[in-house]
Amino acid sequence: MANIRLENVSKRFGRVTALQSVNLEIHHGEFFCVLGPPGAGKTTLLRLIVGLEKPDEGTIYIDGDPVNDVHPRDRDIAMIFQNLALYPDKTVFDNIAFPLRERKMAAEEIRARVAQVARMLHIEHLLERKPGKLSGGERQRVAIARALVRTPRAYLMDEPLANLDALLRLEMRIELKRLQEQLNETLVYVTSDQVEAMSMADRIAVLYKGVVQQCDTPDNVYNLPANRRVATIVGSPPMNFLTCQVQRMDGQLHLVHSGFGFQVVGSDHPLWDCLCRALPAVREVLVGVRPEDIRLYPERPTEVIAFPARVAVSEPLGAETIVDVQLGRDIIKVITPPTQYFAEKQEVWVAFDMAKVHVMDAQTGERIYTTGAPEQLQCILPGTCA
Amino acid sequence: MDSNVAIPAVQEEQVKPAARLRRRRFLDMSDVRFFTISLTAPAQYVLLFIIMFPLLAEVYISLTAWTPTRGGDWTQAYRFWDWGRNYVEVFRDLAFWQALGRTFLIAGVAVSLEFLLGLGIAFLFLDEFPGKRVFYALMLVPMMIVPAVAGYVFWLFFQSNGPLNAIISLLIGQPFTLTWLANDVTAMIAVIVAEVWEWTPLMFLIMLSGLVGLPEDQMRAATMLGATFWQKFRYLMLPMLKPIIIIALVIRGMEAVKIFDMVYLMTQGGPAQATETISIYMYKIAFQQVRWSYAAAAAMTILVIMTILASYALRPLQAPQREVA
Amino acid sequence: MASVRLENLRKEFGSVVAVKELNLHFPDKKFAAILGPSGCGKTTTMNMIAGLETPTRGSIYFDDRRMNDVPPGKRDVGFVFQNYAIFTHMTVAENIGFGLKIRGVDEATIRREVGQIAELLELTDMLNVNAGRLSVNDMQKVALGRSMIVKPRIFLLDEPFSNLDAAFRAYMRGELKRIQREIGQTMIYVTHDQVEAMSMADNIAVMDFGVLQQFGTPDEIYNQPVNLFVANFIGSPNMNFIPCYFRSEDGKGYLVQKRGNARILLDDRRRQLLEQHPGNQDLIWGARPEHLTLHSEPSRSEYLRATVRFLEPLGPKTVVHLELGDQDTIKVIAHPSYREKAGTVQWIEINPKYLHVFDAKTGFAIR
Amino acid sequence: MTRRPTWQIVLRYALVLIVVGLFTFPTYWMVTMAFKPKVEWSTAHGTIYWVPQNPTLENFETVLTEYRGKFFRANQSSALPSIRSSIIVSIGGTLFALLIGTLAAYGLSRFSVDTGDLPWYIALGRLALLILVLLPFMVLWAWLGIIRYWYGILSFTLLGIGADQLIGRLLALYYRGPTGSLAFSILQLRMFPPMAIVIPVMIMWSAFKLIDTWYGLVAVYGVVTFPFVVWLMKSFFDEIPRELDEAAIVDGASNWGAFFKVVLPLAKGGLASTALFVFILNWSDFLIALLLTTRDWPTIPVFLNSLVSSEIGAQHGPKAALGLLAVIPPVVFGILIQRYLVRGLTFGAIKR
Repeated sequence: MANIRLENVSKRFGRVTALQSVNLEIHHGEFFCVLGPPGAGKTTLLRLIVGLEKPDEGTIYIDGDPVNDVHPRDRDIAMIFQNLALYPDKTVFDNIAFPLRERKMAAEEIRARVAQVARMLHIEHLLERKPGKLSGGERQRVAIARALVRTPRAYLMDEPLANLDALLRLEMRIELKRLQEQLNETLVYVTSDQVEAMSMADRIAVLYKGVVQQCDTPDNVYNLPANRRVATIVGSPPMNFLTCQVQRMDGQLHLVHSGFGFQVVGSDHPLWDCLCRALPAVREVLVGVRPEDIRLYPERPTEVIAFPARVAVSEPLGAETIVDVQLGRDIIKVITPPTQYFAEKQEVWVAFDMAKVHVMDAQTGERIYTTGAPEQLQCILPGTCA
Repeated sequence: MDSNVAIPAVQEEQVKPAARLRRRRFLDMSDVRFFTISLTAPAQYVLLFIIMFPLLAEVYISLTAWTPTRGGDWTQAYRFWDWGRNYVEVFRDLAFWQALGRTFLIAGVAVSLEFLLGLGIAFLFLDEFPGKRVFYALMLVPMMIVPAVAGYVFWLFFQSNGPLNAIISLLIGQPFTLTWLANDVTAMIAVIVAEVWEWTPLMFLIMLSGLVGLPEDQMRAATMLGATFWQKFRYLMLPMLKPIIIIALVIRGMEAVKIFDMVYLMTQGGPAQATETISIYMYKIAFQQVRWSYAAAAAMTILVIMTILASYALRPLQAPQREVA
Repeated sequence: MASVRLENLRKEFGSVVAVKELNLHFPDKKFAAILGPSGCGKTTTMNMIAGLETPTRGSIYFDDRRMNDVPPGKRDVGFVFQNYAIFTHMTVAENIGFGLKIRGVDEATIRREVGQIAELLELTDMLNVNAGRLSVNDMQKVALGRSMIVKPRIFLLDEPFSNLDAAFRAYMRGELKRIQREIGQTMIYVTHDQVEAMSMADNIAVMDFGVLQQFGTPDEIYNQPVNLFVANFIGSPNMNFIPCYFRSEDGKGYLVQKRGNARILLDDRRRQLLEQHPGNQDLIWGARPEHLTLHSEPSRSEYLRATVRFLEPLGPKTVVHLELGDQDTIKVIAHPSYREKAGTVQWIEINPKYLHVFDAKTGFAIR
Repeated sequence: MTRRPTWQIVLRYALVLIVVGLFTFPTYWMVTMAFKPKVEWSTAHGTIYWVPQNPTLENFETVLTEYRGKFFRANQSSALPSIRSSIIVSIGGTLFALLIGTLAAYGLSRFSVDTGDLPWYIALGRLALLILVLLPFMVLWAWLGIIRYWYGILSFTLLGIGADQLIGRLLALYYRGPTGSLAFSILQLRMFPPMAIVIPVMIMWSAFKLIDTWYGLVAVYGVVTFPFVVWLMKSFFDEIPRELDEAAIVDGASNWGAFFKVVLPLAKGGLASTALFVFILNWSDFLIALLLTTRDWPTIPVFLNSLVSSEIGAQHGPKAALGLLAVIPPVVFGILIQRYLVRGLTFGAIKR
């Protein structure tokens, strides 16, 4: 039952800045994911919330109370560590009972609650065993049980599925999601796996180098990434970026790539405004297109405008095939259905889904604009622009 | 997960409420800083009391001409204050410097031999072979034998009618009766043999753990690339063992310089001063000649010399502390 | 350049059988992968090919030469270890040149060859960096380079990407495939990641418990799995499996769900096949999530009725988990904008072309 | 791997046998000597006995019973008091070292960033500065005559801690980096020849009337072996994932609770090994006991020494018997903890 708020929180370790002015509000009952590559400061964020580290600047509030100076045990927040931190010398029962014993609960009550939690997580038969004798998935459940048993105000999880194999991870992912829906408690989940974040979270905070890049719903993070980092972190394979020159000619605005280009249609368009305002400074932009928003044609298509390109490598994955295509000077990755076959070095035609094109500042990587409809930005063929 | 089972919320009366957030007060026992200090405080206090206090007393006494025989408590030593004449004397004392040199000689020779033997024996024990555990345990016994007892055993060993001479007699076929401990050179050899015997097992253990700890895949990678054993030894094992070798040499060197028990029980520093190490020298000054303030000055001089040496020696030890092993 | 042939290869560690009577032929100049969960004997197989382990029984042939008694250093095999086994006390250049150095090649030649390899792997800038300081990603490249420089006949790679971060792994997948095409060497690649095997290999050998399950092209492995294990192991999200039995009515064959009443009409070929199958009352049908389509109306009679339980939006697609009958869960990949609420009734269309039927007892596919 | 040729196996066995034989022989000689009757002790009669011809327990009896006028001088009694003394003092010293060392090790393992990183010149400078600052006070306290009394010692020690802290803070102003010197000074402690430290300790102990008492010896043993405890236990604590204590704290334990309920039980094995290891060190000591005991509490090595110096060459058998008795505990314990011997003797720098 908690609402966690971080205000301008910074944390440094020696000369290394782990977190830089983080502002976050995690609402009650929310499945909140913190997504970022290793070393982004995700774990530090959790440790700050739970109280194992103190922020150098800023304040952390739990339910409106500042907790910077509150000892971790008085914060009543459960944390599941990446290595699970099960006590290896204690039985599963004693592991789960530990938080209750620390709260001086009666032995009867402890037994009843542990039994209940064990039943809920299907680990009743393991209670007398030591953690070393359990499988990865079972250990995972014990760690969750230890957190659940004391009904804390919030749950923090640090890459809890990172050490499981692929199939088990899939299974645990679904269980976790359902568990959270059932508990309806605040859950902060740290992961470096974008699939986990996308599939489970109500909201995602994308963290990179200690800075929150974007904090939004999975849909928005995926479809309207705030900057180049977010677009790279979310989505697999990551978004393709094409470096384009911004050129203004004859009242026309062109984004020119090595070998092809885009034309901004209509001067009443917001993108036009954005680019024109920034034009003297911004000479280059990145045009970002996700691999699934690109189509490949073996022949020149007539219905859409397509650019000639060459296949470098194709990687069949069964359900889909990822094709690396040499387009101008860039190599872009394209997801194609497995029914389409492209040989290496084959000439192909590339067409973009113009409704899902992102334009980003080449210097800062910040998103300038995302097209919502194909009319806003149109492809033009090489030769038609300078 | 079973959706039919729900956990009831913890009732307030069942459990002491942890929800009430406590702020830190002055000297809060739960503050991490306070905890850290209280963990190391006993150690720091004891260090200060049993190391710093005597050290200061030593400096104090070394600046006077006090000895127990001159009467008075050591605290009254200021009555014999003589502004460090003892130190001048230490610098002029040939016996002191000779003892120091002898100590380094013994340590140097013994530690080098221990290292070479230890490395060689470690290679013998690298692979599995039947009976390895027994031989291994037997190999370790010398380092666990009380040095004083070892001193006595080697004293027995090197007697003119002892087993060593008996063995040599058997080998050369005629009676051999060298009194090892009565001759300058042979007494030194005896002391070094005893030291090597006692501590080669440690070197062997260190080298073995180093060899065992060598990353197997790197050795295999070299094998796959076609390297012979000597190439692997030269290009991979030695460079990779380097930090461990340095640590082993430094630590053994440190300990060997302190040598006292064994030498004292074997030769008492004799014949004459032939095997007198720095520890025995100081023992004699303090307890046979009862010149305490002079002994204190000598001890301070040694402390300074050792500290400087130690600081250099410890440097390789400080850095690889976490990387090795 | 050589082909690798394993004949009745067996390896026991004490009483544990790591590899059981393995027969495989990896063709020359091709990229082959050995795929399986941890402990399936794939690394042991690899070590036996390299000569780091001696087989208990059976033979290893490179082309037509029996290699069992040839010491590992003489097999002319390049080996990239899972943890890279970089010589951390040497520079990158010394690492890459090590194989030549111990062969007594002169300094100038070594420097030239190292330069070429570094160019190919984009390591030129860090040749003088101490190898212990490299990032995992670069270590991996150095390990590749160190094996490549001696131009081995066969390249063995033991899960070389398992320690890399996801983005670099995806990048290296393409790179390695490109390098293999460029140098044209036989590569055998061990992995537990089906994506890596599928995307890079020309041939895949799937192993489990020391037994070869299936050997074929990625396409065969994916679309014609021979048994439940292969079908389940390949593909993410994994294949749906629904226990069922065979029923024949009015000359038509159906697969009827055991925990529910979903029925699938079979084509004639399948019907005849299953009629003659002795265990036809204990079957499992399987279909990959991407081969199922959701409809909101039962416009065709053979659609299966299911209820939405929850969604996993993944960005480019949404995985819909539905309940089929009483207890069976079925996953369907839907359009990214799919946002039906839990409890909604949906109708699943199954493409009969992609329907797999397995014998529940033996696990084998019935085709 | 391919199998080794036979000649290599034979050669290796031969070498192992030779080496182990050489290293075992002195021990063997002592063991047999302990069981030999007097006629077999020496080669004075022209023959040497490699194996006891008539094994006897007479030597043990001699050394363990009161003086019977047979071998020893009148003022010497049996070895039993020295055995008792060795046991009490070694165990006491071990417990003392464990008590202060384990806490410090945990502190260094979990909360310190400075272990071993402090440049040696800073550590040395700090030490020298401390001595310079404190020396005048010591002379003053001596002149005042209060250093002999408990309040004098207490006030001086408090002053010392204050000065130590002050110097640490001052250094921290100019030297940005790790400033704690505990870890380093502990290690450095082992560098000094004990002879150089023991003389002033002896002076101090005689002032405090601690010479020839078991508690006086226990205190010194505790301090001398305490660095081993710190480094050994620190290496054990380092192996316990930090997340375990943190999980305990998050689960509601206090800092002390996490240490006692989670970390210490996990380090049980390490603690036991450390205890045995430190016991061996204390048991083996000769020098400190030689200087700090006289009549009442001589340990076995000191007693042995008094036998050697009394009638040289006469009683090999009883001395070997006592030596054998003295050697049994360390050898037994040593074999038990052989895995950790290396770690202990190299201050945790090399793990096994």
